[in-house]
Amino acid sequence: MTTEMRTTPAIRTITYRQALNETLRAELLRDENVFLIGEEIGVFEGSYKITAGLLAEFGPQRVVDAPIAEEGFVGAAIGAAMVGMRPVVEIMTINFSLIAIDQIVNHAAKMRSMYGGQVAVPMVIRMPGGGGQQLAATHSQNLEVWYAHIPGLKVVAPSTPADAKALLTAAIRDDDPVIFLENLSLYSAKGEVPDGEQVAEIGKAAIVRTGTDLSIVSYSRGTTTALEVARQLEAEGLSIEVVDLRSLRPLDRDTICASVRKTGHAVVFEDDWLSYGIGAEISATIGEGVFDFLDAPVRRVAAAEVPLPYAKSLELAALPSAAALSRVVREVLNVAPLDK
Amino acid sequence: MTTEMRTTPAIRTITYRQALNETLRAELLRDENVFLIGEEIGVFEGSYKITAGLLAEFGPQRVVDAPIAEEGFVGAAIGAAMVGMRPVVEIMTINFSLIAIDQIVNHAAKMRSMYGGQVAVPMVIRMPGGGGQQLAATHSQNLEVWYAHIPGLKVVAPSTPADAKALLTAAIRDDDPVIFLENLSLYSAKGEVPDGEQVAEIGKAAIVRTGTDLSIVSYSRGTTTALEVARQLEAEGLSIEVVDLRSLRPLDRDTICASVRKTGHAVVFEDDWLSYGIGAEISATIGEGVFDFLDAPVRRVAAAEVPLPYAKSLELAALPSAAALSRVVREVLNVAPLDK
Amino acid sequence: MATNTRPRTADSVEQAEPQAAEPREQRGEPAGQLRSYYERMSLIRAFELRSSEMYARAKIGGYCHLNLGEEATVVGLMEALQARDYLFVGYRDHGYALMRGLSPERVMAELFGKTTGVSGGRGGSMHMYDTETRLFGGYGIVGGQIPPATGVALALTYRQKPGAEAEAVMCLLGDGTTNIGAFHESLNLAGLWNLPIVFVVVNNKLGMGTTVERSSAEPELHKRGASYRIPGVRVDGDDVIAVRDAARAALDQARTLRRPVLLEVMCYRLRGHSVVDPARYRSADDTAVAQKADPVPAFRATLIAAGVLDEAAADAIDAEADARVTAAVEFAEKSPDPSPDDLFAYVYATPVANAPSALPGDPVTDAL
Amino acid sequence: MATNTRPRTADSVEQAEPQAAEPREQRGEPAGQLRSYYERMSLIRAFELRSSEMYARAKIGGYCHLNLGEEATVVGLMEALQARDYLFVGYRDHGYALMRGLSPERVMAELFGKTTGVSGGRGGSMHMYDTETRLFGGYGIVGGQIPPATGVALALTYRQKPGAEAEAVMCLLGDGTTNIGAFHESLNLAGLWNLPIVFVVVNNKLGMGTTVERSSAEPELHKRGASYRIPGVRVDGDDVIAVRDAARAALDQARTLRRPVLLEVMCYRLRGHSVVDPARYRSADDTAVAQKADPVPAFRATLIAAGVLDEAAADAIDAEADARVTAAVEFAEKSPDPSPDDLFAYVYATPVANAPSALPGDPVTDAL
Ligand SMILES: Cc1ncc(C[n+]2csc(CCOP(=O)(O)OP(=O)(O)O)c2C)c(N)n1
Ligand SMILES: Cc1ncc(C[n+]2csc(CCOP(=O)(O)OP(=O)(O)O)c2C)c(N)n1
Ligand SMILES: [Mg+2]
Ligand SMILES: [Mg+2]
Repeated sequence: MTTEMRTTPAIRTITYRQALNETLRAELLRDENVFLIGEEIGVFEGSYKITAGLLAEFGPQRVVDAPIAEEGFVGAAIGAAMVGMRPVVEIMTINFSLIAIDQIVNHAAKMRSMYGGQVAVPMVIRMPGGGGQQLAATHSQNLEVWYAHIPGLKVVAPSTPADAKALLTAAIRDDDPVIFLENLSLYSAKGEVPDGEQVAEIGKAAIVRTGTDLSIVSYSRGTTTALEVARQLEAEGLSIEVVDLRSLRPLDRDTICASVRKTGHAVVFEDDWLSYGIGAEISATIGEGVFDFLDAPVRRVAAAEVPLPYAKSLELAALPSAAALSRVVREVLNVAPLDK
Repeated sequence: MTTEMRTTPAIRTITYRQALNETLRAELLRDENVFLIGEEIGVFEGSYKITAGLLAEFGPQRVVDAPIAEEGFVGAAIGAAMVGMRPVVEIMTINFSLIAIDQIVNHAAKMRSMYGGQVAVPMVIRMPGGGGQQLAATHSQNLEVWYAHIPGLKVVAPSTPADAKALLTAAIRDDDPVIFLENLSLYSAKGEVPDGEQVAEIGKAAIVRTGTDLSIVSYSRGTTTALEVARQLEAEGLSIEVVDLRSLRPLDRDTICASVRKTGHAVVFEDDWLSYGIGAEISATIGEGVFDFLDAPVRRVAAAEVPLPYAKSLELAALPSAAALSRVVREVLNVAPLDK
Repeated sequence: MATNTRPRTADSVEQAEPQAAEPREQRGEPAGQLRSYYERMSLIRAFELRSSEMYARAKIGGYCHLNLGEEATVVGLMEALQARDYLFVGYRDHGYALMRGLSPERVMAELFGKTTGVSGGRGGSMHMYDTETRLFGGYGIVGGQIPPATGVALALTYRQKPGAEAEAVMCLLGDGTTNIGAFHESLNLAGLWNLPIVFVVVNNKLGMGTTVERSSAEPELHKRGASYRIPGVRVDGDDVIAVRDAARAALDQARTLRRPVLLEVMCYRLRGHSVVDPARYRSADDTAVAQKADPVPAFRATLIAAGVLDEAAADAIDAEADARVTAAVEFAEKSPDPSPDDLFAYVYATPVANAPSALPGDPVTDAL
Repeated sequence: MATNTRPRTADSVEQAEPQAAEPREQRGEPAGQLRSYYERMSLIRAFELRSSEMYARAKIGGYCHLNLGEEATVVGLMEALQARDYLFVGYRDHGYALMRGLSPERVMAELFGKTTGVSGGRGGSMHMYDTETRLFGGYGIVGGQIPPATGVALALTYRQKPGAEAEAVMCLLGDGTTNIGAFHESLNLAGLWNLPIVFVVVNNKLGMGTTVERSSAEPELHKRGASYRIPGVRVDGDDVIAVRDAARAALDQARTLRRPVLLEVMCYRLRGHSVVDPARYRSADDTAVAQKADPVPAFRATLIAAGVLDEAAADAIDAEADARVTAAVEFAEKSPDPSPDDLFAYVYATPVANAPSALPGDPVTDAL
């Protein structure tokens, strides 16, 4: 009964969490140089359970519980990568990466260039970010723009389970340090994921919905909201294109510009703080790249510039929402809301 | 012979270094809560001699030599500020601030908001940045955009000795954490500095040269180059306005937009890496704020996106220069160079 | 400068039953004092159990770490700490806030994210701060409190002389936290500069799911003071009196000799790392050991055996604690949510031009 | 995998004077070996003096930190380190690069910023790297080398068994560097995970202008191993043999027992922190002590007194060292500067779409 016909891969609907977990497992199986390291990823099975079951399957050498010493264990992963291991580091959240950032930015990102190409640092640093969980100011940040600014790093931020799988696979197989940004609010999101090996191309954005009136540019959790808003606005007769950046560094300026060249209007939707955030670069890129095709100013919908408060009432006010995005899209297109 | 007439202050031409040194001295004399802390600022008199003579005058309690422990002593300064001291921290260069950045961003910047307004953190963190001294990748960075992105911080970057004085005075007297960005290549630059108390307004940009054809927006060392280029281009009949940001956070969007509204053209000149750099926010701000007045795309002249190499030939190629700025200004104004 | 008042939680109960009426003493301790310690431990226990319940009922959000099992440690440390002293805690801070004299109402209101909360609802469970009682913050970043605590101790050396009346700093941290760089850097500064600070390692034997032996190459954590010539002391954290005495001695040394101390307090975390952690990684044996050591029933039993309390009196104390927590929940429920109008209220202490105040989606400049 | 070859610098000289001809031994050391050590020390001395001169002549830029005064330490450590071992250094790395077997030509060319330099001219003085000799980098950030070095030791445990032939890591750091968090975190990991690594504190008694006593609360730095149950050893860094033997013993322990060691080597920094530092903060007494201890003339005198060398032979060695450095300078001078066309050559190991390659002022998109 076994046939060996080449078929299109089977597709399952799984969570973002499961996509990550399965991908880690597949890569651990595939390449013995891959190992996982981080706080509470083994016995505890991960703060967010991304590594559930992996210690049991692969043992403590492949799934390394580290003490609370982000600088130490991230740096140790760098060293291991220098001799050809392929560590996949979990930093519990992006907020704690500040303690390790000297190792990431002054060391992992620079070694290859600084040492004249003699060494590569094939490692992945996975970490979730994002607010909206009432984790308060120190635990709710979106500092992706910091990493996106740094030559020598690659920075990806998947928005779907399928991309989580394909970009993580690509990141692990890439010979450079890749910052792999997850988002707390995406872990339980479901999506269709093709079985088998899927390797994304780092550095490429995707048009995840086509439209003709306006381009929403977003990434990670924001893309989900952008798609939701685009669908809602369709009912009002607005045709919205959604660009999912996927890779923040390198940034796929061509895809962004091509989209806006077509639609003539752009709104950036981002979870980080407005000033000097990811959206600033997107807006600047559009302003420079397709100046003559732009029918209205590029607007940004971003977080209010405050340390995010714990109280739900304040957190809601501070974070960018679907409602704010709809409103701004209408403003840019100069259309009144349907019901008013 | 002593008269007590109110006179305009005497003006002396001194270096940026001396302006900083004199200001630190004046503030140490004025307020006993002010103290200096950092590596090698006492016995060694500062890596760049900004604190020369101050240990001798004020003693080791006011001028505290710290061990190599940036996280520890920056955090200690935060604690001292919480009880009303006014520490002025020197981090030897911005590159080493990565080790202390958790204390700066997750603690100093957030405490006041997170603790419901019960505490203030009146401290200044002085640090030089900048490339061009062949200090190689780990010692040549301009990471100001990281700090400029953070609510709760104020970030200033004076370009002249007079501003160094007036902004440092303001920063020390401000009740919030202020990141005070110096630049290695400015320390020996000379300029006119008025005697006596000079307190700048944090959050305000300055038009340091007026013009009608194009606005160059810059800060710190970049402003010096911008002024040089503006003067050169005057000979070609081009009237260039120069906006010196002075404060990166808050950002004075109104001054920037007013300038470009008038000139219709803008170029940002910045020392950091292009993608997601300071210029991205400036360009995005202009694109959104004065869209209808813009006659050409906003262009950015920034550093090439590489870990800065040691070799002079490569360093020169990577850093933004007066020549590149002139060329881009001409491109934006669509004028050929005089001699070609 | 605040004078040395006793914590409010203790005061109110003690006034109801004046000390003079007490017949017995234990280990040289007046019975009233022992009872008061039990009252405090009982209050923390009741408060934490209710916090867990309120979290399950979604009245509390975010992360929520409890002091369950650490009550004797919390009470002993806070009894030793004077009102003039400064306190820095981690994120496991509810009990400390209560013992520092903050009312259960204000602590619960903070958990509910209300304006009446300790930090105005902005900090939540991990970030309790109160200037008046010199509770200088709960801290959510592991080790984040250690450098600022050291800095307050530094500032004290500018403003006062050492002596029995001098102020000191107590900085709490967990066992897992001793492995972070900030611990090393700060203890070195404190040792080098002779600062009046006591670093207290609350060794509950686990950092999340990781045992001390799996995280620290020298698991006898008090020995880590040696790298800075800081004396290390270990004490039984289930013994409220022992904790109090060790902390007092350490604080005395800090304030009179300006020598820091590293005090390691051995206790157990009774439940998971935070309210949502079922702690499945913990063996039945380990759980049994922790439960057996549980200081609240143990202390209750000791006091009953010694005749300081009888069952009825102990029950009454527990009921009173419960009632206070019920009142706190009611207070928190009724308190107002912070208004979005105040979103930007505390970003800066000194107002400056152009400070951002845009809400999501607002244009970047007014003058479009 | 490289086999254990002796450093080129030593080889070439020794071949000229075969060992069999040597009549005497010192401390059980063959005279040829002692002479070879002197040759190496002399080479470092000559190289560093010339570096200083070339800096003054603006042939070298940036920061430039010299090993002057540390020659016995450098030679002793590098003699103990096997070719199969990995070496991590700070920014004071010229001597180590030479002793690891890199030619003075390539080291000088790096200082000149030339393509023929050890790191292709991209790293400069602070960032010498050579895959072949397992010199895994000079590091400019204080303490930055310690976590990656620990990580290489971790990787070794994946790939080989402990034993006399196993590989090990040596990680150098300065006395001032022991106060940074990365030191603590990394030593804890090494102790906890039983890693084959030797941490060597080159205690030259100063970090820039700060003495050990003013920076470390426990100034006997080898004692800091105790916090991680790592044995600490102190050795006289002016004694090349003692350094070598201590380092060998430590490396043996690391490779055979998988136990890290903290080795403190006591020496002096003969001049300022870097070539531009006149070290005015240093007292005449201190300077005199350092100069008196200067291991190069001291070793020369010892060898002459012992009859291993005579003045003429010693002068010849020094002249030979000088000649080699002169050749190195000539080589460096003649070597090509890196071409701006190669600016982006090594930013990424795996090419990806849209990687930035714009020069300053280039438009952000091609397709305007
Ligand atoms: C820098 C940093 N890393 C990781 C975390 C996540 N985290 C929160 S608590 C904790 C365990 C701390 O254990 P311990 O110090 O023993 O304190 P305990 O929870 O037992 O009171 C961890 C890893 C954090 N908050 N900050
Ligand atoms: C994180 C960091 N902080 C500060 C510096 C500046 N700095 C360079 S070397 C040095 C002194 C280091 O002293 P030590 O560890 O004793 O080494 P030595 O120079 O004596 O070899 C300092 C403070 C740096 N490079 N990195
Ligand atoms: Mg613990
Ligand atoms: Mg030293």
